[in-house]
Amino acid sequence: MAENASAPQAAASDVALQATSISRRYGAVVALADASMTLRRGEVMGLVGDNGAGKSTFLKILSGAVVPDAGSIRIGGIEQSFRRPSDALEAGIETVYQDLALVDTMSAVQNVYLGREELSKNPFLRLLNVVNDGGMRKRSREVLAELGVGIQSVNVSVKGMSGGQRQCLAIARALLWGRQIVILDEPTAALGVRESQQVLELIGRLRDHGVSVILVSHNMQQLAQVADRVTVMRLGRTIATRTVADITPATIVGLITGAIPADVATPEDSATVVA
Amino acid sequence: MTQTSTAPARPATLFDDPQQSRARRILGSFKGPVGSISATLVVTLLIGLVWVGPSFLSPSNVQIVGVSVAIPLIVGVMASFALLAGVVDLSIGSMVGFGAVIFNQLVAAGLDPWLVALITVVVGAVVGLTNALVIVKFGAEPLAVTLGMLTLLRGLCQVIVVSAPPSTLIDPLYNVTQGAILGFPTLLLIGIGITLIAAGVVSKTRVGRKVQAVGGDDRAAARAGISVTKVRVIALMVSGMGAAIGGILYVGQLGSASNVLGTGLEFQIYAALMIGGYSITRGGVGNPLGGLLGLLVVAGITNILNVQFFDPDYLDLIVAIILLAAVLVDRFRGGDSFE
Amino acid sequence: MTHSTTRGRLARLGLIGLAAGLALTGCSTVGSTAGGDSTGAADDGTFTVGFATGGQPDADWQQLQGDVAQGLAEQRGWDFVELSNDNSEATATKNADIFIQKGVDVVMMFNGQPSANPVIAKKYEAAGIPVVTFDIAQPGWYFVGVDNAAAGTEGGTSLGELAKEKWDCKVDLVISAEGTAAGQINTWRTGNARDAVKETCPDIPEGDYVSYEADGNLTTSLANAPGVFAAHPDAKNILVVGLNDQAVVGALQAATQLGRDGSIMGWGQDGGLITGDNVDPNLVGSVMYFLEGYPASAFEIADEIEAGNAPAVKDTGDDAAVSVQPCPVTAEEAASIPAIEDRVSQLAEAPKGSTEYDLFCKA
Amino acid sequence: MTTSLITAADPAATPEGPSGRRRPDRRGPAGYRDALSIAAVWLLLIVATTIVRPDFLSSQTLLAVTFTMSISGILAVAQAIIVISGGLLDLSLPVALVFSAWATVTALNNGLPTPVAIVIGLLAGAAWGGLNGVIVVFGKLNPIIVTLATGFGGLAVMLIFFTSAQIPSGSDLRLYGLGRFLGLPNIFWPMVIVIVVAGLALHFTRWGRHVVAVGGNAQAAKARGINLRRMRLATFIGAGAVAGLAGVMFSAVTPSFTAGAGAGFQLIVIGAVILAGISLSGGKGNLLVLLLSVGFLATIPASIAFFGLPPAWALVFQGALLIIAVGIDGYRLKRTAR
Repeated sequence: MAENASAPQAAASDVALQATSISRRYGAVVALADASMTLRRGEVMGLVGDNGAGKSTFLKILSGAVVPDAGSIRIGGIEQSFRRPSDALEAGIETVYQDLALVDTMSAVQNVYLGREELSKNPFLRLLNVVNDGGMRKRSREVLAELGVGIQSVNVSVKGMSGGQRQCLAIARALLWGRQIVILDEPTAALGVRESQQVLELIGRLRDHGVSVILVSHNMQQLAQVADRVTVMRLGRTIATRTVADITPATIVGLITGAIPADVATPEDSATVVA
Repeated sequence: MTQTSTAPARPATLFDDPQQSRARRILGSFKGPVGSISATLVVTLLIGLVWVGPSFLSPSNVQIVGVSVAIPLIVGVMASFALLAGVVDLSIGSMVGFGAVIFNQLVAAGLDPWLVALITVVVGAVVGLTNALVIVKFGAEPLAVTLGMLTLLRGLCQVIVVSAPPSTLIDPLYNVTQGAILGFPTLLLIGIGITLIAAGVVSKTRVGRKVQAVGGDDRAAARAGISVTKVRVIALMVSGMGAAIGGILYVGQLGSASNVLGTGLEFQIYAALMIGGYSITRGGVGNPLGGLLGLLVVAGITNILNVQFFDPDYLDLIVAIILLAAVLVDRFRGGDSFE
Repeated sequence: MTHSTTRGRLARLGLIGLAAGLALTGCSTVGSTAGGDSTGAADDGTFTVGFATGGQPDADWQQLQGDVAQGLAEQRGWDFVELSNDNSEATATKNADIFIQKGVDVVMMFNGQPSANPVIAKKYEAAGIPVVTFDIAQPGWYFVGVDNAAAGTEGGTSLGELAKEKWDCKVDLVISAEGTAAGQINTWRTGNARDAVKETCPDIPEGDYVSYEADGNLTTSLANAPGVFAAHPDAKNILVVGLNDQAVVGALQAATQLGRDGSIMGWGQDGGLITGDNVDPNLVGSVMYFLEGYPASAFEIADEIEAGNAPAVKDTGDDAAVSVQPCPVTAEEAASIPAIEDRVSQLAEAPKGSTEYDLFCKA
Repeated sequence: MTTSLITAADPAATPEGPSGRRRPDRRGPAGYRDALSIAAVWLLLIVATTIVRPDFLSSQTLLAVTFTMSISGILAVAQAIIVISGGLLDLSLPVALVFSAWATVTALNNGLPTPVAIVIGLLAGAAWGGLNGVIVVFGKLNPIIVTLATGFGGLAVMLIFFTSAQIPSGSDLRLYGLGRFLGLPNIFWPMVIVIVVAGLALHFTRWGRHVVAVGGNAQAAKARGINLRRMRLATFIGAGAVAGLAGVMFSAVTPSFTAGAGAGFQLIVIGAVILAGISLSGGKGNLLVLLLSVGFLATIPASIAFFGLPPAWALVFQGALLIIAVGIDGYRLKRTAR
């Protein structure tokens, strides 16, 4: 008993995000019926599922863009209710959509700090809402170097950057802002092999920094390379969570398509649920 | 337009339901903006009948409305091709003025009116081509280019006409602008004719589909093998020629052309076109029939205020409110929403 | 789902309405043709004045003309209808159609864009409606207005005299603030004023006469004048004449802005900005026309038309049906003339047949 | 018009490694090149005029040009704020100008002290901007259409209710409008201050960053937690207040004006903004370049006068220059995008 009680406890401090029984319907359409996920600190969780399985609704709920009908989200054990994207950002969740949310006309450093500009140290300038460009530049250079993101200069507008650079920049933003949880929506979908590799390496480095990552991808090989565990969604439910080491891509595909029944998969998954 | 005859041989579009009866299809075209603008027109007519009385629809009054709306209609319908193709031509008002000024001055100089008319239309085409080259070849912002052209042409009007312009009353042309066929204003009939042809071209021919495709999504159109450049060049030339024709007709109607003729006409026309369901911010939307109805609504309200001898300043206020209402309705219907 | 129902409803509504509209059109067309009255207006026999204001983005006198005319019509128990020409020849032409449809008995109008006047005249002639035109002549129409040629000359002479008196005719620059759209009127007012200056001070070299387009409008004049002053940086003593007070004051304001106001004198036309509290100090005088009071003169003609003995048409500025006396005033003299609103109310109370010239010029 | 809000990189973009990357924009704010080219053309115009008329280079020309620049310069800042913030264009600025000028003059005529009248003028402009902003934000309507309508309607309302307005000839504001400071018209200095302050604010304050971001990519800004509605309202109100300042200055230099008096500013202001390289698709723009373009456009009428041509030629040249400038700009963008 004692052992059993302490195990979840240990897990609790180790859990970055816990989503329980989230559901959401649009009119008569049930987009999400019962989605749950436990994300540990410093792990990369793959999220897979066929189109219409509810992945994007689930993502939007986790990032605050959509308000769920029912269910709970806990971050670091604290119950959260996200009404808008900024709530999720404040709670430490960074979401990188496929559109990357980069402003083309602005420089890398401006993009990285967008919406959270550091104000000048000088109290008078601070009063005037003046930003601390020097400080932001320095810090973003450091972080980008640390993550191995190679760009010519942080002062260059992001318009001319390559897809991989832009993706890396959007991801690096998470670390700069001190986010503990990063959601990546198909980050390599539009990239070539080599740039995809850069992004995957970056994800690995994020994990090394103790950041938890939810990675939506269709590419089983990439998931196998970078993810620790994989959650499979089907028909608005999370039907299975498996450790990547224990599973073959074929099994995942089977789960996605329904060729492998979900019940077989579920028991292992619920082990980490914390009451 | 020459391709009109070849089009019917093939199925019109992917989405055309062959089962639909002709009546249904005509009904269908009244859905959406055209439907609501027809309703607005009917309300306008009813208000006119109640307030002004039956004389509101008397031949002489229909004539007054017809004469005042016909030229903006012709200019607007031709300019709407540019709107459909996704480029706004702000220079039409000045081009109407410029066309009128050169037509007037050259006719006064003793040249043959037919020849001068041809020259004027060619000038309109050249202006449209110039707009198009800068927009399409150099990739400049249409609003900016045509705004520059608006300024330039207005300046030329003022440079050419430095004192009272000559009077050139060309009787046949005047009679066309003032005449009536079976109690219906000739010029308006011409305008409606052009509108119907344009509506046919837009909705039934391959040319029309191309224009709409280019306006709706130029990248997709280009991938589908449509020459975006060609479509936009032609659309802007049509727009310029329409404005030149409008200028010629104004000289016919007014017997002269001052250097302020057509000032602000572009905004009046585009306001009416937007009321009729066009969008000036996104291409591929709108139908010449809607444009016709939009212009008729504005002309109808103008006329009600006129024949009741009401302060015409209220007109712009009413038009402004209708315009906002129209774009709001369009948005609720699923049109552009600006965020 | 609700989407398409709304659409459908709208479509149906539109169609029904359109059908109703067309049906009504048909009915009423038949009805009125049967009635045999193509003018369609209810003409109860009351004498009706159709009045078209200029509608220029200009000063207050344009609207006040209409107000004065309305008062005069009420005095006589006549019907009065008013439209605005909106500073557009197309609108002015359309207004003619509307007045003809209404069946007015006389038209009075100011048309600042007179290029369409021949066509408008043709329409009124066909309809047999007499027209009184203010200030801008048209063959076949009664001309009411100032003797523009005389006004120009008188203004120029007065300004020339002042230049002779103050500067001994040592003038470096004579600026004409033109309003070319007014055509002949501009030539008379601005050109004659310039010629009169030339006559009074014959030694001013030809090259020191310059002109620019001021469009009869203060804002335009103020926008275009600075370049003119800048292009003549050495000119000290400057005279300004122009189409109207607005044009002249625009130039004077620009001179002040450029620090050239030490020795500049302007003489306006029409007196629009010479009365009241805020007269430009360099506007040394103007020729008052009492524009707002023109209808008083026009109604003299209308009275005769109503009585059935229409006077012979006199249609040029130098042979006017009713000529408004130009009333040249210096700035000091103008100070005793009431402001425009006061003049309008005083005219309304004055006995029938009074003009503003009688009331205020001699005062 | 296809104002693309696409941020995702072109799928066809080069997948090569770091060495094969396309060359990005030149370093530093994109405005430098614009500034240089406008300054060069401006200089060319000055040199050409001076060759023909050596007396062109005089304090009188300087005064004429700075006077012409003043009001259109302030109004151009208002337009630029709207354009940079992604509000496309504000077609109602001439009405905003006259409305606030009217408010100022009316306050003065009712005996209110000058500072109060000025504040009333600014507030009138802000209120006008607020009206546009509210319709745009809550109606989710395109600003070009909204301001076209409010411009039409607002002018109509003013024509119906107001006659001409006159500033009291002895009032402090009037005297200010007639005066000069450091050899240039008094009204020139507020314009310089507005351009500098607004330019600095856009570049160096958090508020400015957010305005630019909303203009560059509204959805990205939203995703970064920036409140779009609030930003849009604020920019419309702010731009309106700047237009209000233009109105106050206008009332100071124009002894008598009517409702339509602002019309002449419309094209020149939009032209100045476009010439300054401030893209109508939003998100970029340098106000110091705007200062150059306003100055350049204001020099044209003076040059025309020196060449002895009628003022109408200024319109011809301004129009042609606008076409050429946007053509060159478009061509440059097209080439770099390739």
